[in-house]
Amino acid sequence: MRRVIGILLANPLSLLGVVLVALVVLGAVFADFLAPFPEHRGAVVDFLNFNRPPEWPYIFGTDLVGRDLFSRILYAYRISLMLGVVVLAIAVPIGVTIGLLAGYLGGVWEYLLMRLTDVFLSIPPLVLAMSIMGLLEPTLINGMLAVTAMWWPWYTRLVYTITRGEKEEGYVLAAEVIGASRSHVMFREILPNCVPAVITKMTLDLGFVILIASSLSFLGLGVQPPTPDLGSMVAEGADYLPDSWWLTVFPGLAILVAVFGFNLVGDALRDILGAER
Amino acid sequence: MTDPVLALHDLRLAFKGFTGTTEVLHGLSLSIDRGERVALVGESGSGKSVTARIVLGLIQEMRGAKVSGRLRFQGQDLDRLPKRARHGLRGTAMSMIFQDPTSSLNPAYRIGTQFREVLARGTPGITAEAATARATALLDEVAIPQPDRVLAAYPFQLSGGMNQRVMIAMALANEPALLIADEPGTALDVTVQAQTLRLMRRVVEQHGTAVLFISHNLGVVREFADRTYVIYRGRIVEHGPTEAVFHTPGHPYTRALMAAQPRITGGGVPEIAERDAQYGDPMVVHPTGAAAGAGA
Amino acid sequence: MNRVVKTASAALLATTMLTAALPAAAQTVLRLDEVPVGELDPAKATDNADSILMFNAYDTLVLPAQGGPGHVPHLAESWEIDGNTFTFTLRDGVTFHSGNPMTAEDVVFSIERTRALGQGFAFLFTIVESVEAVDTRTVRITLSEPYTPFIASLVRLPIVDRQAVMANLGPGDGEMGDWGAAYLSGMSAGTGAYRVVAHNPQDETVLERNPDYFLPIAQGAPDRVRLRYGLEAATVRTLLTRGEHDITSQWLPPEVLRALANGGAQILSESGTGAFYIKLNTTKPPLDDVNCRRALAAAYDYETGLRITQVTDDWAQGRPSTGAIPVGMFGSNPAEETLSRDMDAARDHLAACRYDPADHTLEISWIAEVPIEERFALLMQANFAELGFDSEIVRVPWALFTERVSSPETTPHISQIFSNAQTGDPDTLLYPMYHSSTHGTWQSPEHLDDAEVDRLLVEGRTAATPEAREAAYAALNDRLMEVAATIYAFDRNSLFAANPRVTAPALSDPAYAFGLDGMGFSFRLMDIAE
Amino acid sequence: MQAVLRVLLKRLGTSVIVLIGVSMLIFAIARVIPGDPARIALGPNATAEQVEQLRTALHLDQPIAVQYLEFLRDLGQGDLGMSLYTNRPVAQDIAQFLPATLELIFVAGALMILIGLPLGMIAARYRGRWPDDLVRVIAMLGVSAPSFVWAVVLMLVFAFFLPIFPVAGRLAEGFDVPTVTGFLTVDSLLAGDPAAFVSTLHHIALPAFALALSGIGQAARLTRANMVETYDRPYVEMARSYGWPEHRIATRYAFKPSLIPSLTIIGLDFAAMLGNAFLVEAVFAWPGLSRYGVEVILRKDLNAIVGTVLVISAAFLIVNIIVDLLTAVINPRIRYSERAK
Repeated sequence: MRRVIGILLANPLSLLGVVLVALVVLGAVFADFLAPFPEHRGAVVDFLNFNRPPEWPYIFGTDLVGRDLFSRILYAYRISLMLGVVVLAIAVPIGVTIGLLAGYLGGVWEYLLMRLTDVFLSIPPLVLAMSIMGLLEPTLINGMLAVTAMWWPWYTRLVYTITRGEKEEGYVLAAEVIGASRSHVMFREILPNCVPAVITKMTLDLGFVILIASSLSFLGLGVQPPTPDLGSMVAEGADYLPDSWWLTVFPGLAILVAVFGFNLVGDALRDILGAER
Repeated sequence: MTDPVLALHDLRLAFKGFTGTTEVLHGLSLSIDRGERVALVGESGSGKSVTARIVLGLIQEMRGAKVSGRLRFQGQDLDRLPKRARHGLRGTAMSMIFQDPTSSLNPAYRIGTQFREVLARGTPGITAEAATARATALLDEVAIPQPDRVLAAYPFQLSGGMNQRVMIAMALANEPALLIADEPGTALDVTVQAQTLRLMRRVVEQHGTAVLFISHNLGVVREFADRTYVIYRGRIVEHGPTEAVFHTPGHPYTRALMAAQPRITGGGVPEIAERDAQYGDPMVVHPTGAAAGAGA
Repeated sequence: MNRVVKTASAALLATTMLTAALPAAAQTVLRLDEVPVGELDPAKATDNADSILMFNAYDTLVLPAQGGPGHVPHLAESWEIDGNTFTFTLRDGVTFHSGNPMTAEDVVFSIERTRALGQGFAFLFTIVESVEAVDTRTVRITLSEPYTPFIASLVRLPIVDRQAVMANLGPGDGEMGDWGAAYLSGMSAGTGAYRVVAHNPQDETVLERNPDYFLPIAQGAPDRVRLRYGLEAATVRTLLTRGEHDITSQWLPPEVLRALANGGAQILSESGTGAFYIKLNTTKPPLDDVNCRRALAAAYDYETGLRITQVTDDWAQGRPSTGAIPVGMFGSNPAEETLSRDMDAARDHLAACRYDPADHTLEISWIAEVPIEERFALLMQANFAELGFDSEIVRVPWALFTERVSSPETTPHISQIFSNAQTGDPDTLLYPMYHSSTHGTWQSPEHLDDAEVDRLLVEGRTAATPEAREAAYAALNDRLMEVAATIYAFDRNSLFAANPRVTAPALSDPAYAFGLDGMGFSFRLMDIAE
Repeated sequence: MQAVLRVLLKRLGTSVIVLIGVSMLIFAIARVIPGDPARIALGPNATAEQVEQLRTALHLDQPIAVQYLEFLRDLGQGDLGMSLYTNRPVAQDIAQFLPATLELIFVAGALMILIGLPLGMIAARYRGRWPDDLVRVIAMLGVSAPSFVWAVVLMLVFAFFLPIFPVAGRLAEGFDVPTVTGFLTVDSLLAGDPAAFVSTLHHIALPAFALALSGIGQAARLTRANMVETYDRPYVEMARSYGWPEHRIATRYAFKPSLIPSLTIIGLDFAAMLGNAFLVEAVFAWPGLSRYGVEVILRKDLNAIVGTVLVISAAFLIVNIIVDLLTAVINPRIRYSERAK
C-alpha cells in the first residue's frame, strides 16, 4: 500500500491527479464551511445580483437568479460524488457476482448470463439511462437506478474475462482437488485476483459516473433543480453563451477537473497494480 | 585476422532508478574467436542475458542504463562506431536467437514475410523470388521438410521445434560472424531441444559462425561449447575449456552449480544456495591452449 | 504517395474555388427558426411553427383585420350570418398549388377532414352541425348552438385541395383511408402564397413563392423561406450574429435577446392575445379558501416578475397586467391600471383565510421546457415565504404536466402557463381556462367551479353584438379578479430578434398587427433587403 | 474464409437473440411508466371517451404479454406505430433521421481511428518520455469532459469567435443534392457535385470532431496500452536484434499485433458515440436520429422511443459484427483457426 502511494506521488501526472481528486472530495465534504453562500445550494433568489460576472465575493459569478456559482459547484460535487459512490456500491457487487458465476460455472449459466449482459451492453449506455430516466420521473433515486442499470454489465464483462483465465490456473485446480466448495473457489480463490482490476476500474468509473450523470442532466433527465448539478448548470448556461460565459465555463471546468483527476489516478493505479486488460 | 570476433573488457552496467544507481555487471571480460563456440553459464539474474543484449546494443538504448568498458567486435571498437553503423551490424554481422521461438516470431505475419525482411537486411532490394529461394535453401539446411509450406504459415501454426529451426535459419541467413543464442530452446520439450541443439551445432560449424551460448543448463553447455565462462552476480568466477571446467571445477560456485545439476540433460533452474561467502572467491582460470581441441 | 497528395490538394483547391465562385443566390432567402416539430397537416397543426406554415402554405376563408378588431374577407369574398347559419361566397379564380380551382367542395372537405381526424383545432368545429356546398362558390355552415365568435374560428381552418388529397389517400379504416394524412404530412396542398418544396419535421421546411397566388405579393417578399426547427439559443445567437439567420423564435431567454439587440439586431413583436398565468389549484387546501388565494395574488411581486422579462430599456417579453383579460382584448381594463404588489392587503387577506400558512407547504411547479419559469418559481417562493408559506419547487415535463392536471388531487398548488387566444378571440382564451365543463386540461389547472364565471363565459360566446360581448367580458374580468383563481403576472409580448434587412410591418407596426399569434409571419407581407 | 463466415453466422445468431432481449427490455420499461400513453398521445383537448378508444386501439387494455406479441407482429411488418411527436409513422421518421446520425458517427469513427491510433502509437513509441505524457494528457482531457461541453466549446471557438466553420445544418444554402443514400457526403458525390461535397465535409467537421474527441482519447490510450504490451513481447526484441529502425518496429512490428485487441474496443466505442450523438446533435442542430430520440424521450412518445432504441441497438450490433469480421480478417489466428486445430 505504501509502495502504491509512493509511486502515485512520484509521477507528476498522477500527483496532479491525486491533488485534483483531493480538492474535489474535500470541496464536497466541507462544502458547508468552504462555500461563501451555503444557502445558495437551494431555492434562493437575489434579483439584485443575478447574472454577475466573476467578481468578489462571487468568484465564479452568479447564475440567473443571483446564486453564487462557486457555492453551487461545491454542493454539486457533493451530489455527484454521492451518486457515483452509490451507483458503484450497487453496480459492482452485482456485476462482479454475475461475472464470477458466468465465468466459473460455464455452460448454460454462462450462456444465459452473458447474453443478458449483452442485452444491456448493446443499448448504448446513455440511451439506456435516458430511456429509463425519460420514462420514469426524473428524480435522484431514478437517476441512480438508471445509471446503475447501465453500469453493472461492464463489471460482469471484466470479471468474466478474468475468471475464465484464472479458472484454469493451478491454484484453482488445487482448491477443487481438495474439495473446496464452488462458492469458496469463486469468492475466496478467484475473486481476490479480480480485485486490482476492479479497483482500478472503480476509480476510473467514479469520474465517468459524474460524466454520465452530467450528460443526463444536460438533457434535463438528471437531478432536478434547485439541487445544484453540474450538467444542468452547463445546459442552462449554454443558452447564454458567449455573453454570460461563466454560467457554462465554470461548471464545465468543474466536470473536467473531477473526471480528469479520477482518470489520472485510475490510470496510475492501473499501471501500478498491473491490472491492464 | 588475429582479432577475436568479440572481446569484452571490464564491462560494467548500471541502472539508474528511483532509489539510486544499481550496478548489475561488475567488470566483465570475455572473448570469442572466429568460429569458436563459447558458453556463458549462470543462474537467472546473474547478468548473462544482459551481457548478450549489450553486445547487440539493445541495453544501451534503454533509458537509465549506463554501460562502460570496452566492446570490440571484429577489431572495431563498438562504442566509437557511429550509431548507424553500429545499428547496421545487427541482423547482418551479428544476430541472436531467443528463448521462446514461437513468441519471438511476429504472430501477425507469415514466416515467409518475416524471412524476406531479414534477408533484405543483408541484401537490400532482394527480389521476392531470390528471397524465397534463399529462404528455402536455409530451411532445407535446418532440416525442415516442406520449406514452402512453412514459409506460407503463421508462427502459431507451427510447432515450437519448427519455429526454433526457423529462427536458427533466419539468424544465419545473412552469414553473421557472431550468433548469440540466449537459452535457446529452453521453452521446448527436452528431446526436441537436444535435437535442435545438435542441428544448430552442425550448422554453425558449416558456416564457421562464432557463437555466444547463454545457458543455465550445464548439460547442454557441455555438449555444445568449446569454452565456458561461469558468471555469478555480474562477475565471471571461472573460465576455461569446457572439459576442464567440468572436470576440475575450481570455484566454489561452479562446484555448487554442478552438484545441483541433474544427471540427465534437462530443464529447470538448478537449486543452489542463494548466497555463500565462498562464492566471493577470486576467479579461477583454466589454461586455454591445452584443452582447446578437447571439445571439438 | 506524393502524387496522391498533390492530386488531392489540387482537387480540394478546385472545389474550394468552385464554392467561392458560386454566384450569390439570385433568390432572396428568409431564414427563421421555431421549436420542432413543424406539422404540415392542416388537420393536425396547432403550435406556433405549425401556424406559420399554415398561414403561408394555406389560406383561410377570412383573415383577422390588421390593426384592429374584426375580420376581413380572404378566400371568402363575403358572408352572411343568420342565427346559427353562416353563408360564405367564395372568391373566384383561386387555384391550389396543384392548379386545381378552389371551390365550395374544398371547404366542405376541409371541415369534414378536420372533424374526422379529431386532432389539432378540431375542437373548434365540433359545434358545426352541417356544412354544405350550395354551389361551386357558396358554402353554408350551420352550428348546433349559438357561437358568435365562429368567424374568428375560421382562421384555424386552412382550406385543403380536395382533389389532390383524394388522389393520394393512404391505407386506413373506412373508405377515406387515412384522409390523406401521410400525403399531407410532407406536402402542402393549399392555395397559399408559399408552397412547400422540402419538409423534414425535425430539421427544416423549405418554402418558395407561389407565382400564381391570387393576391399580389410584395416585390421585396422572400423568394424562398427556410423555417428551421430546434436551434439552440447559442446557435441562433451565432447564426444571427454571422448574418446567417433572419428571425429568431420567441422562445429565446431575455439575456440572449438583449445580447442580440446590443449586437445590432432589431426586435419584432406580437402581442395582445395572451398572457403569463400563475394558476392556483382552487380545490386544494389552503388555496380552496379565496382569501388565501387573494393573499398570494397581492403578495406576488409583479414588478420584479416583469424585470425578469426585460430585454432592453424599450423591450420586455411581458407587459404590465391589468387584470384577467390582456390589454387589447374585449373587456380588458385600461392599460394604465396595472396590478402591483401590496403586502398590507396580502396580510389582511391572509388574516381572513381560515388556514394557517405554517400548516401548509405549497407545491410550485414549472414546465421543464420553459426554463424561464424556474425563475418565477423561485420568485414566488421568496414572495410567499414573506407571508409564512413554505413551498417546494418541482420541475414537470410538459407531457407529465398535462397528465397531472387531469385530476384536482394531482394538480400542483401553483402552475405556470403561457396561453394565447387560439383564434384571437377572448372566448378561445378564457372558456377553456375557466368554464367548469373544461376541467382537467393544461389550460385549467385552477379547477375553478364558479356559476357566475360560467354564466359570463357563455354570455360572451353567445351575445349577438360586439357591445354586448364587451360588457360580458368586462363583467367576467371583474368576477375573475374577485375569485382570484389566477395570478395575472403579465401580458405576453412575444419578441423576436431579427436581421435589420428584414422589414415586417405586421410584426413591428401596431397598425398592421393581426392580433393572432403567428399571422405576423405571413411572408408575403415582408420585405427582404438585398 | 470459411472461418470468417462461421464467425459471421455465429455473431448474427447471437445478435438476433440479443435484439429480442433488447426489445423485451425496452418494451417492459416503456409499459411501466407512470402516466397513460393514450392520454398523452391525444393531447390536452381530448375527452375521456377518446382516450378509452385509443387505449383499445393501442391494445393498452390487454395484458403486457399480449401487447408485446402484437408489437412483434407489427414489427415484423415494419410497422413501429405512429409517433406522437411528429404525427408520422415511426418507421418513416427513423428512415429519414437515421442516415444523418450514421453519417456523423462514421465520420467521427474515422477521425477517432485516424487521430487516435497514431497518437497512441507515438505515446507507446516514446513511452515514459514527454510525447507519452502529452498524448496521455490530451487523451485524458478528451475523455474527461462530456461531448456536449466539447461541442459548445468548439462551436464557440470555431464558429463564433473564429467564424471558419458553419454553425448548424448539413449543407450550405444553394445546394440541392438529390437523396439517394441519405448520407449527404455520398449523395453529393453521386450527384457529381464536388462543391456540395466540400460543403458537406465543412458542415460535418465540427460536430464529428466534438463527437470523436472522447473516442480519440479512448483509442489513443488503448493503442498505447496494447502497443506497450506488444513492445514487451519477444518478437519486438527479436526485431530489434535484427536492427530494424525504431519507426519501422513501431509501424510494422508493434502496431499490427496490438491493433487486434484495440479493434474490439473501438467497436464498443461506437456504442458510446451512438449515445453521445444525442448530446452533439442537440448543439449543432444536426437533424439526426439521436436528436429525435431526445425529443421523443422528453415527450414520452412510447412507439418512437421503442423504435429508436431498437434501431440504435441494431446499428450497434451491426457495427460490432463488422468489427468482429475485420478482426477475423486481420487476425490470422481466427482466420486459420481451423487449420490450427
